[in-house]
Amino acid sequence: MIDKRAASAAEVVADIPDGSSIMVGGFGEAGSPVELIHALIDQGASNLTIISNNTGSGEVGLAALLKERRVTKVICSFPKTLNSTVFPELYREGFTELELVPQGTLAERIRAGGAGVPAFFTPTAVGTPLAEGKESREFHGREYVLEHGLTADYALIKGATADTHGNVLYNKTARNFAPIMATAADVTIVQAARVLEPGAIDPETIVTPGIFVDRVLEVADPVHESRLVAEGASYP
Amino acid sequence: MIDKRAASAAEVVADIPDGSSIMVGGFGEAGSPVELIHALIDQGASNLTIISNNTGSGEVGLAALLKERRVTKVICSFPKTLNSTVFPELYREGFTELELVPQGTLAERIRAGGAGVPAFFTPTAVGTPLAEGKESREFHGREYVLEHGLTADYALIKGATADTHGNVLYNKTARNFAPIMATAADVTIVQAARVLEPGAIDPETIVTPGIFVDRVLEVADPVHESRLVAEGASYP
Amino acid sequence: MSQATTLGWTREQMARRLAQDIADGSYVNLGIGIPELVARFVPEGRTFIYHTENGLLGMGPSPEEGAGDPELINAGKRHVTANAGAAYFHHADSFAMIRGGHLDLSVLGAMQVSATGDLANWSTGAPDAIPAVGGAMDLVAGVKQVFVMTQHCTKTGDPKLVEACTYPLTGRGVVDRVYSDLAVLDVTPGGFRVVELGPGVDLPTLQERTGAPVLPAEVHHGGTSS
Amino acid sequence: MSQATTLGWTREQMARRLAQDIADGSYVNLGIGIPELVARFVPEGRTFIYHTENGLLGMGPSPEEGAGDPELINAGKRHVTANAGAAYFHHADSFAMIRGGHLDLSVLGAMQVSATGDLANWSTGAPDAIPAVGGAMDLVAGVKQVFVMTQHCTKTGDPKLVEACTYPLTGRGVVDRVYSDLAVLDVTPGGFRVVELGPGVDLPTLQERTGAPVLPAEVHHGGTSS
Repeated sequence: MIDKRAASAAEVVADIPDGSSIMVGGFGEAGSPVELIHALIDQGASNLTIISNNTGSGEVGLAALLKERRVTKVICSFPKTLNSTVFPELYREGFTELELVPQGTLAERIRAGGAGVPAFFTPTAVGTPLAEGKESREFHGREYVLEHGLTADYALIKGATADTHGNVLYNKTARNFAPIMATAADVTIVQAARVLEPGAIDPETIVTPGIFVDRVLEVADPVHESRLVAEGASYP
Repeated sequence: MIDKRAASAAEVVADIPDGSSIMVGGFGEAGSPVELIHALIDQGASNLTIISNNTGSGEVGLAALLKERRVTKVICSFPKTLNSTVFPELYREGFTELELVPQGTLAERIRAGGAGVPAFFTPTAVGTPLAEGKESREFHGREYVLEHGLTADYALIKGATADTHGNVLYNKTARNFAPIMATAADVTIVQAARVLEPGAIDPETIVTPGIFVDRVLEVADPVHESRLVAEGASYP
Repeated sequence: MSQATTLGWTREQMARRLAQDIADGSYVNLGIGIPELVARFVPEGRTFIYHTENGLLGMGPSPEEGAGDPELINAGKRHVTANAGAAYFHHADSFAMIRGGHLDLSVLGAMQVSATGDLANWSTGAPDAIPAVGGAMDLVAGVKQVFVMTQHCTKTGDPKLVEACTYPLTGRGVVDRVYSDLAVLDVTPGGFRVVELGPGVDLPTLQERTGAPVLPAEVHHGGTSS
Repeated sequence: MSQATTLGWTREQMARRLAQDIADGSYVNLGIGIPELVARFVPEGRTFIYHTENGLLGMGPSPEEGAGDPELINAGKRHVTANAGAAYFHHADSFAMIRGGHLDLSVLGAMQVSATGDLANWSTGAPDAIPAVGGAMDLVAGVKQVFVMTQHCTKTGDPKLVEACTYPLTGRGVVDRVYSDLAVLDVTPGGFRVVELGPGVDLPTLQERTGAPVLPAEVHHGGTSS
């Protein structure tokens, strides 16, 4: 019998070692797996590389992980947002390195990593500083730059509904990077508000098939990052 | 107001010129847009390049289009199937050229074409005759071959349910190549058993967003190729 | 220069003017900031379908105060709604739409636009700045038409339309047309060419505030009616 | 050679033997033909999830006669069913699972397997043949483990396990293990090594019918109970 449910947030992140690369879903707060990130803070792993579109806001979730000085590198398209002060300080201090990637190239690199494609050509960033030093080539009279697939040791993502086989549905624009990150990590860990029995989800509607998911944790009533930030909360 | 519905099968394929490249959805009979193909037979365009996983069976649908000597090239992974006699004859005669592509490479080339990726590296076919003459390169100690994105002038695909904005749902394994072909053709033409008003389909479940679809034709009760073949039918 | 504040179009007039140039049924991505105003001025009888790169086609207006869903936001992280006919998708699919040339129009802000259509809109290159690029480089590289909507000059009066950008580029030769408070200008092989001058703006005034030669056009002189 | 028909395993026994080597919870793609038999012999207490490259994970057995849906088929174009927990997806996503190394096991038929793990199973290279490759090259390039399930020799008695394939390759160095009617053999850096001999098969007999050296193994001798 296949049952990917985990009993606790602590259990689900217990084996993540220092030095891991971790993809973290979310675009702004939408889709940010705050409970999994907080479990990772409690767990203690450090020297992490985080692959995520943003760097969190306030002092909860991803920003709190950074504030604990546990992240030495971020691969990211937009590391500054409203209420984002933690990353800028660590970046200026030189503690956290930044690899800046155009958002669509970040998405395509993750998708390629999950699909067994080691490298591809893209028109994005040609002629800009972000293409400097990269191989380029002309196809059909236009210049393209070579970009590489991106994989990670772990992915932490937030779904809306899952089943015990690891099939996942998302809520609206909280979907964003999660489905592709699930394909590109060795171990994909999902928090979902509901975890159902196999067959409860219409197979035509599944966004992330269970083959990409290793562990599922039910978090029935997840926090909203913006509400925590508005309340001035900090973690831990 | 956006309404992509067409009034008739004749109208929906009327502008396809001789020499067009056309992606045709389907894996075996599942997802084969037989009514659209028959309309194309009636319309008369010739010297076509067909991109499709198979070459049809019996003397209906894709096989009938071939039999009418309207297809001078096929790009395909598996051009012979049970009850497939038309293509083998045209191929041996030298009338229809074949570009044989591994199935996953065909899918990825179409997906790349639709996603603005002109070329990518893949491990598939390395060391085989299908990689001969192609550029190869080592990444992380393994050899990969360079493959190119594939686009077409038209795509003919079969959905289950659509709406007037061109959003499409599919039925089971009839989905196969249709969603990626819809992204890779200049003009995508969909036949669907039901065409609804916008909002009738849950936006979380849409497989092909309307941006990829140009024309939608309601074909309420589509034929099944295997039944036509069993009956010995031929078209026209 | 003392009349600068009364010359040309307001932001709303710029948005209205730009909206007139968008065909019915277009798929449009509006950048964060001024470009978002365009959605308020859709011409009678036309429908535009809005794409937001964080995974929604068919984006609708902001919800009532307090009715927002933290998981239904736009690229600027603001609460939005979904119209009938909308679709959600993941980021790779969203940027396949962008990079694959499926969107008809991208409207973006600018720090600088060059006479050859180079765009700089993501970084001043200041050494202490936190670099952040988002999806702008993908949009200009992939979308069929790129319109820039911007004040003609910076707050300190420097021209934003220049011979060559001094800020780091977002894309090279990507801008098709500029909608500023002073004029609508096409980027042509010969450089900037006037399509329309704003109310009270004449060619010498426009040239004075532009950092590259401006070619005249046979166009009617005047703003939009409003 | 007169006892050839009584030596070794039947097809069903081969399938049962192979199924014993698949871990509980594995994601498996079974090739068309003999490999499909494996699904009939899932060991007690284990669950395998079957992938079919035409867009279904969680494929179930064939439906009752006459109950098939022409739009629910496997890669062999035969009617199948979907189990609870199944998911449908498109071809690019399906081959992302394959190429990206997400499937645990691919079981394929073979025309030839070389001592270095090369596989030939799609073409005899005959000049009048219609070339057709399907998804085999993707499966062997991407899936974590590749098992070949085949008769040890061709119908005319030629060995299928050879020093070097003479037919066009499906993949180079891709086969991990071979399940034939005569033996289970690993492909090792030293060549074919016996894991288990079929009932009534001894090493000299196996060697005689194999076109490359066969290394012995310390294994129990005998078939499965059935």
